Amino acid sequence: MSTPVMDTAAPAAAPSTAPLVVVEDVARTFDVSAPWLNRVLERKPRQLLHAVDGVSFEIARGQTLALVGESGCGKSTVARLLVGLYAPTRGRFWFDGQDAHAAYRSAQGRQLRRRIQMIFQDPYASLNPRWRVEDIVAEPLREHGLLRDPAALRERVGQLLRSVGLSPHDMVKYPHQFSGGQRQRISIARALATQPAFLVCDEPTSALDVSVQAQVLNIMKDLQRQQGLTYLFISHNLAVVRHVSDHVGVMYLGRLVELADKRTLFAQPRHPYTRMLLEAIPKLHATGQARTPVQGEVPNPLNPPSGCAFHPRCPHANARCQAERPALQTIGGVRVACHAVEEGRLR
Amino acid sequence: MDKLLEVKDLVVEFPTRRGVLRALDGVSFDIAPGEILGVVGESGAGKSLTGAAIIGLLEPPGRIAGGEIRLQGQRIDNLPPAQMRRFRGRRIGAIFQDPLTSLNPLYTIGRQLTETIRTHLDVSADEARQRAIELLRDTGIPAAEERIDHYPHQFSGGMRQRVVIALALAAEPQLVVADEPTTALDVSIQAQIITLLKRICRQRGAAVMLVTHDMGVIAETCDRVAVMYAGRVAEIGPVHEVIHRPAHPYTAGLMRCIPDMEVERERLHQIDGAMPRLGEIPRGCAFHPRCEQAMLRCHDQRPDLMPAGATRAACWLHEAAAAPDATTAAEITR
Amino acid sequence: MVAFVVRRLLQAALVMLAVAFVAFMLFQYVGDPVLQILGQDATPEEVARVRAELGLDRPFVVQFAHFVVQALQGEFGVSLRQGVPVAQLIAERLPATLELALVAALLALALGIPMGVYAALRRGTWLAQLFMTFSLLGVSLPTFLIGIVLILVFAVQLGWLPSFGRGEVVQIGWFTSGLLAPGGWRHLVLPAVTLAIFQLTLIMRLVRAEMLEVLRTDYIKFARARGLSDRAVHFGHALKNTLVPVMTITGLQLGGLIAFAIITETVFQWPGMGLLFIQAVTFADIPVMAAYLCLIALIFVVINLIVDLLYFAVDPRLRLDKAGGH
Amino acid sequence: MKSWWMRWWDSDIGYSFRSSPTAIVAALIALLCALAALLAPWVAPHNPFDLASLELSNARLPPAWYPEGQWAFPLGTDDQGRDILSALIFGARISLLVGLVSVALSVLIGVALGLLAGFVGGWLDAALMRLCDVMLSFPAILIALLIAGVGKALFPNAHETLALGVLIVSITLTGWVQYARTVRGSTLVERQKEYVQAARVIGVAPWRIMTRHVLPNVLGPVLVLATIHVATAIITEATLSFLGVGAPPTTPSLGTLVRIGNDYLFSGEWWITIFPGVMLVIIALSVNLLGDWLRDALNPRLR
Amino acid sequence: KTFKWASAGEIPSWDIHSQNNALSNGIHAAVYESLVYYNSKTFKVEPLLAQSWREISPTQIRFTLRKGVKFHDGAPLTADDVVFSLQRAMAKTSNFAIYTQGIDKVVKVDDLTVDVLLKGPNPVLLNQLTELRIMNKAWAEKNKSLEPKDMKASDENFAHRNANGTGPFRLKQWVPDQRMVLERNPNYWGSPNTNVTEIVYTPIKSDATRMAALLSGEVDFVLDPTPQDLPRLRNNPNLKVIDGVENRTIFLGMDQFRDELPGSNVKGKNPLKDLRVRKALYQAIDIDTIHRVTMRGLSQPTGALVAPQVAGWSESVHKRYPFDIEAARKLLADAGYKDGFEVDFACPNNRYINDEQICQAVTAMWAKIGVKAKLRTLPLTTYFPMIQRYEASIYMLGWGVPTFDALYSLQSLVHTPGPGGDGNYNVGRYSNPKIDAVIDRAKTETDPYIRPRLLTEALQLHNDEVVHIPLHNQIIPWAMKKNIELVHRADNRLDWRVVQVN
Ligand code: HEM
Ligand SMILES: Nc1ncnc2c1ncn2[C@@H]1O[C@H](COP(=O)(O)OP(=O)(O)OP(=O)(O)O)[C@@H](O)[C@H]1O
Ligand SMILES: Nc1ncnc2c1ncn2[C@@H]1O[C@H](COP(=O)(O)OP(=O)(O)OP(=O)(O)O)[C@@H](O)[C@H]1O
Ligand SMILES: [Mg+2]
Ligand SMILES: [Mg+2]
Repeated sequence: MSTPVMDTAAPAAAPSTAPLVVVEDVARTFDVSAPWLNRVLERKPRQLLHAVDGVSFEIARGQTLALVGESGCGKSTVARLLVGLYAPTRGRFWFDGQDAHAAYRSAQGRQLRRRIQMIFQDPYASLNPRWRVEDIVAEPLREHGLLRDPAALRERVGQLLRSVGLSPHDMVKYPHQFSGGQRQRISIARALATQPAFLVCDEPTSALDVSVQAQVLNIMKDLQRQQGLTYLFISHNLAVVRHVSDHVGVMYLGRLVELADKRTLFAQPRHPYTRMLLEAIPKLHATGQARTPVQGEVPNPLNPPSGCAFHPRCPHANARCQAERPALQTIGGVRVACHAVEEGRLR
Repeated sequence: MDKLLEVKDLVVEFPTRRGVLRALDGVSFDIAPGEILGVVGESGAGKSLTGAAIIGLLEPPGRIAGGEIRLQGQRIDNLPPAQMRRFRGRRIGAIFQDPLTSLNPLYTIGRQLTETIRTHLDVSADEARQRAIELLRDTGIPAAEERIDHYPHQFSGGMRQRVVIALALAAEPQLVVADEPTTALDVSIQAQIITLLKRICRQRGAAVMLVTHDMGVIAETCDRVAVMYAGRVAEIGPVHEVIHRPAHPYTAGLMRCIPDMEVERERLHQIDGAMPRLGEIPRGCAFHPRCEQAMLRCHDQRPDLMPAGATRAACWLHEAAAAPDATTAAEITR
Repeated sequence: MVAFVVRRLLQAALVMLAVAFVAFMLFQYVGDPVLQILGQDATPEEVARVRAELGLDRPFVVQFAHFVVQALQGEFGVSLRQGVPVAQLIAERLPATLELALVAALLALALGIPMGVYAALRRGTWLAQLFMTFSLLGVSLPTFLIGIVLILVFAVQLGWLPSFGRGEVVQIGWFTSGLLAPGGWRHLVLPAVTLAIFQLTLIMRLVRAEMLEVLRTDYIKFARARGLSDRAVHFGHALKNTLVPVMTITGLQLGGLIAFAIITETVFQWPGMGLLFIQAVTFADIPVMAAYLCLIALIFVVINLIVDLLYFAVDPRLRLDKAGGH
Repeated sequence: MKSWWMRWWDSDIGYSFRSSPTAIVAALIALLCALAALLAPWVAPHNPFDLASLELSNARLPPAWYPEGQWAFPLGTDDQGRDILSALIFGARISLLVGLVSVALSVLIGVALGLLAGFVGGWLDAALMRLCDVMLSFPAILIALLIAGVGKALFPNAHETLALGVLIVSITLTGWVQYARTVRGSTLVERQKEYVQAARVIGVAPWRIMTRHVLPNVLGPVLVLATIHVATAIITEATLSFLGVGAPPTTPSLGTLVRIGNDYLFSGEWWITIFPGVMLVIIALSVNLLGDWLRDALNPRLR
Repeated sequence: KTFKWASAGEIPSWDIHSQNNALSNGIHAAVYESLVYYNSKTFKVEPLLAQSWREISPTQIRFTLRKGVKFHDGAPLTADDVVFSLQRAMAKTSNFAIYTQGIDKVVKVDDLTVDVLLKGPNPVLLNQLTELRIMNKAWAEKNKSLEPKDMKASDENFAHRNANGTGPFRLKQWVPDQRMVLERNPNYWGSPNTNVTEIVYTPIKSDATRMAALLSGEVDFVLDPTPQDLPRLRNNPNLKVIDGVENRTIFLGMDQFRDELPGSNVKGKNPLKDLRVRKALYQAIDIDTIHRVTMRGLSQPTGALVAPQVAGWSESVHKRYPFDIEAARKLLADAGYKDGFEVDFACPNNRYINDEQICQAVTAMWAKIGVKAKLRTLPLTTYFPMIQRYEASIYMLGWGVPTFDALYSLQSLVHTPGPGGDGNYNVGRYSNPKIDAVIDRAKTETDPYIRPRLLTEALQLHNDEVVHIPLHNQIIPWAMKKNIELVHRADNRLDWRVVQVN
């Protein structure tokens, strides 16, 4: 793990100060309507699910932004939007000053795909069980025509495996011969193959044990240090987020409700929902202490509450929260979307 | 103190073509009435198998090959199936990981509840229904009278897990085996369910064996905790002690792996290597290849649980107390 | 649910139309009915006249449209062989086939499901092994061979049962039944068994496989953990969940029974629709063939519809009132 | 480096094969039949298709162990003086040919369409699945009967080869549906898996994802289905031949042999029908047994 | 006593003039009677409803009807009924026109006398009349069944499912493809030699099942037992088999018209046009083995185109060219086909006894002289139209002679195709003016001495030219229980007046 595999300063342009990733009011809706006939007969309207509803953030080069939130709040959808698995219904995604979605659709898409890669949640499902590790890791190289010579390919795959702490001898094995943590490292090696600048990680460790999780998180951090990678890190585990991130965005039902510097957020959460999430984490050192957990159920995204989506579960909600949806605004150096905070009712 | 459950030298084996696999190899622990025992450990350490062995639901070809399990002094590991069946539900309840798949989708939850109640208690259908409604209410399901006639798919995940808890407690068992009851649930719901489980068992005086990956949950819920590694108990003791003064190197490593909310570290501590697979468990202490303090004897002598401060740990390091002249391999190699 | 039924009905109509089209098109090639009618020494003029009379000289599309319109009114024309309206012929034959198929289906279900359940629950016992062996034989033996062997053994060698035909029948409205007539059931035994064996083995294997699947699920494990009796677990919980997929296949098989009846009816001279069809094929009796095919398709479609509706009865997840959950 | 054979032998499937006597026996029998069929011209004592070698006066000789039997015709002769054993071997060859070719074609068509339907989705999926519904509304035998009948009527001058072609086409046409549906189902599942998305993120072209990633992962159930389908196809072929629309009597398949022999069931010349019948059942049984075993061996949950 | 019997087919209709089908003709005869009928033993025409007849002129025959004959509904038989029935048989929708050929009209003379007026002298009128059965006019009028049932029309006529004749049995129940019950007519005019009170007929299509029904005792009689089962039936102590020669000759025909045969490897010429080739094919057939093995003795090998009962037959035309492979090979070589040739060969597979097996055997025999016949077998529904489109190079045909006169065969099979039924089944399109001339002469020759000679001469010419390759006359077996007594008839039908169940 000692030698850096490559130098990342591939773009000749001097590292600009502009953020690498700029997401502007991105939204994505899914049509989950019943079939046409049902709608006609049962007089049901078309149903649109706003999985992501106007999310904006930036990530500077070499930094990590973490997104947290409950299941179904749209974290994965954001991730998929960024890597081009989904097209946004609204908004823009600028990557290194380039409109990424325009590029995905054009011929430069391939070029862009080399620079944006993704690591998935499930190390068991994200590797094709019928391919050898060698082929899995080499696939991006082959696909982008970066290396054609078989010997060179093997050499490179070996390097990549070594860079994630595996042995090149593992090349000839199949995924099922590895443990969960090792597989996740194979995924990382595959993602690194094209020397990307930006890695989207969708809950890369939530399927892993804590001891394995530590190994994977360490490797990710090492790689960031060595190669100046930029991460979007998605998780629902706040402790992990606190460990890896520089900035944290909290999502609730498709929207960002708070976006802040890591330290600030953990030290001084503003949004009631953020507070609630922090409260929900069982404290390792507070054995036997009873907590008052979050109340209420996760709302149905098909039928989101009016106004502030969080108001049914919020102890500070008032009439305004029920009626008016708060916008994300900068309050005290932190971006937060809450009437109570804005009004100063909540400090 | 009376022991509610005693597990002694439990061995579970799977006969396979590559020979017999020992998935549990001499697991011993006990649970007092009303106590909550947490069980943690890496995936595949044998947590679920221990639970399954206790409720007598090992999946064939898995079988108990040795040791004994006693409930209130009575041996239950070798009971005939019909008798064991009467224990299940009535004296030992169980909760599984996934609340969606634990409920039969074709029956209303009311039917599943009354069926359980009437299997174990001699009550009329009406009484059973009444009890079911109360149970649902106790577990915090709003409008229980109405919801009782709904089908599982009409409930959200958190609610389903409440129903599962209600089902497990329907016949007032003395012991509940909860195998990762919150892993499939949302972060915010997890805390609700754990709190509920804890409250309701305390209320009914039921002891709980709580299997989980989440140290945080253990820390705030349990009285004692058992740490499992490769089919054995590595350490067992009061929660506070195990977390703050781990006696086994594995436990210590595990504790340091957990990203901590309080302390910030640039790099997490990591235990290199991976837990050995079944069938490749090394001789001696199963942890020795990963252990920084491994001694020569760790390579071929398997430690049993032995007192280690306030806890008991299966590690030769603590034999020092018994045999003070032992030198560690680490010392020799250094 | 209404929408569901409507959609199924529309699909059914589509299927029927396709079937009718295929059937009709195929018949264009099966043989010339005119020669059948006129016999061997017809003059060309006569042939032309009869072709015109039968409408065979019109364009294909017109013939098909005409056919569909007529078929919708249950009017399939006149059998070229028997000179009787096809609808009437079919109505006469339908009860025999229905009775045979139903008895065979009942037999297959009544034996197949318990055998499948047994084979799943007592995996490894000698009886379960026997069932499985039997089931393999069942799917490996061609139906015609089974029929012939049964006749050879039970009718010819032992003389216990009649070898052919339907015996006396009792008229109940439009339906005729041999079961109610004295000794009528004896005629039914061999054909019904022949027809049932293949289905029986299929159902049995299916039930066993599904049951094994279901027995592995968490809710069965949980039901056991609740201390429910084996009976309640196996028959209350497991079997009902098994039946959902079994129903689909059984539905399809039931339709298949009617088709397989062709072979059985040929072997046993059972006066049903299959026999009618085979004879229609040898005589190029196009109206009968067309009507038969459409009827078979209709029966299939209806059975599938019923199966789909049964789903609603069995599986609450399909009753689309999604209260609460998402 | 071990050969693939050794690796197979060592794998779980190889092991489950080694430890299942039924599977071994079934495989041996199937292999024997297949070999005999493949090498028919060298294995069979006579060539039953060579008409010039037939002697009518040898007709209906009983098996050799009967006093009237001759060792030249170990299993006796049929009504044309054909050696039953040779006819069986050559008949099995035709039955297996029809079975294998039609199953191969069904698999090809079904897998291609199912993959396409599952992967592309949308109206193509809807249309293909409706097509499957229509096909399912016709019982297989009926379709085969119709097509075979129409085929014969369409090409009345067709000789053996075409008759076999018609058989193959009709069995194929009824057979592909189950593959299409199975493959579509697994494709829908597989398409959602993360390794497919990973490939998309890498920028792999859809059809390459389809063929290189999804296809190998949906073939497991197809293999099992196909094995059992071979047995069904052989029986369907026999049934069609029994109903008289199958293989011609001059180059008889097992089904044709049974049909011809069927006339001799009561006449005491039982060998003409019983041997082909037994042969048919043995082949179908061994293939079915193999399929059963394969199903269990490939099912990870039963391991 | 009840007489239960079975055969493969079902009758299409009870309307006696609707379909000319041998099986239904036989069954109808139990219920409806004709003016005259063949004696079952001698096959001489005997009086039935007509008590006597005499020739008033060559074109006018007078029939006197039997007195006291009553229909099943009680109506007496009158000349009106006869006139009505014969005219009904001549109607457009009737399928019995072939039996009314040559009849000009039918006139009532008095209540019990009828005159049949002919278009010209007709030597076979009486034979024709055996198949023209008599129906009650009033009954037909009452039930709107004046015209024969038109099989194409949907209006079902009453006579299709009901019957009202004068015969010894009357129709009690008919469920097509299932069951037909005839019961004894207590008011029958004659005193038939039968103790059968009820006849139950079941069609059983499957051969094996039909045999099983007989073996298991469910039926008393099977009209068409399968030949291969006969040894077993004969050995069964409870059963017996009787057989007799049918008036039908099986032969092979050859395309002698085309200049090049489709499907043959001989290009530019038609080998079948060469007499030597035809003769080679003939002599390569080992008919005795076919007789012994394939037919199990149930055939009468013949070199003639007609059976011995038929006028024109003689010992000399009956004699076959000898089976001689060497001679055949030599003939082929002489004709320039030393290595044989390929040729198309078509056969029915459900028309004649063992038709398919015979063709297979012949194919094998020809293979021995190098002729590679590409055999295909078809069911009769597709076979007959196919050969009539002249699509077969070599084909099999069996020709029965209902008139017992060789002209019937010669005209259809040998005469150059032309109007008036000439060569209508000359599927090989053989044409020889010399034979045509002889046949044409026979058509009008009524001299009982000259006429057979003409026919024999034509048959001999046919043999010399090997126009067809005759194989054999069919022998038809009937199988029944031991306790059944009846008379085997060459037309393969039962005579209901002589059936005894003991
Ligand atoms: C003279 C030469 C004959 C020729 C070319 C001939 C041709 C045919 C043809 C083409 C058929 C099939 C078409 C149909 O079913 O309508 C047929 C059927 C039939 N023929 Fe002939 N026939 C001849 C003589 C006879 C004779 C002499 C008899 C009876 C003595 C006879 C009895 C039958 C019967 C019973 C059928 C119906 C077969 C069945 O229903 O299975 N034929 N014939
Ligand atoms: N392809 C899709 N079609 C329809 N709805 C979708 C689709 N993908 C996601 N959704 C819906 O969008 C919402 C957001 O989903 P998303 O997967 O982004 O959530 P998430 O935050 O990643 O949740 P989790 O923590 O469970 O992974 C959910 O309600 C989900 O049901
Ligand atoms: N049916 C079986 N056949 C063979 N081995 C089995 C079987 N079931 C479990 N095992 C093995 O037994 C060991 C213990 O499994 P167990 O399910 O108890 O682990 P766990 O600690 O509950 O893990 P997790 O946290 O993943 O639930 C594992 O190594 C597993 O592979
Ligand atoms: Mg997600
Ligand atoms: Mg577990």
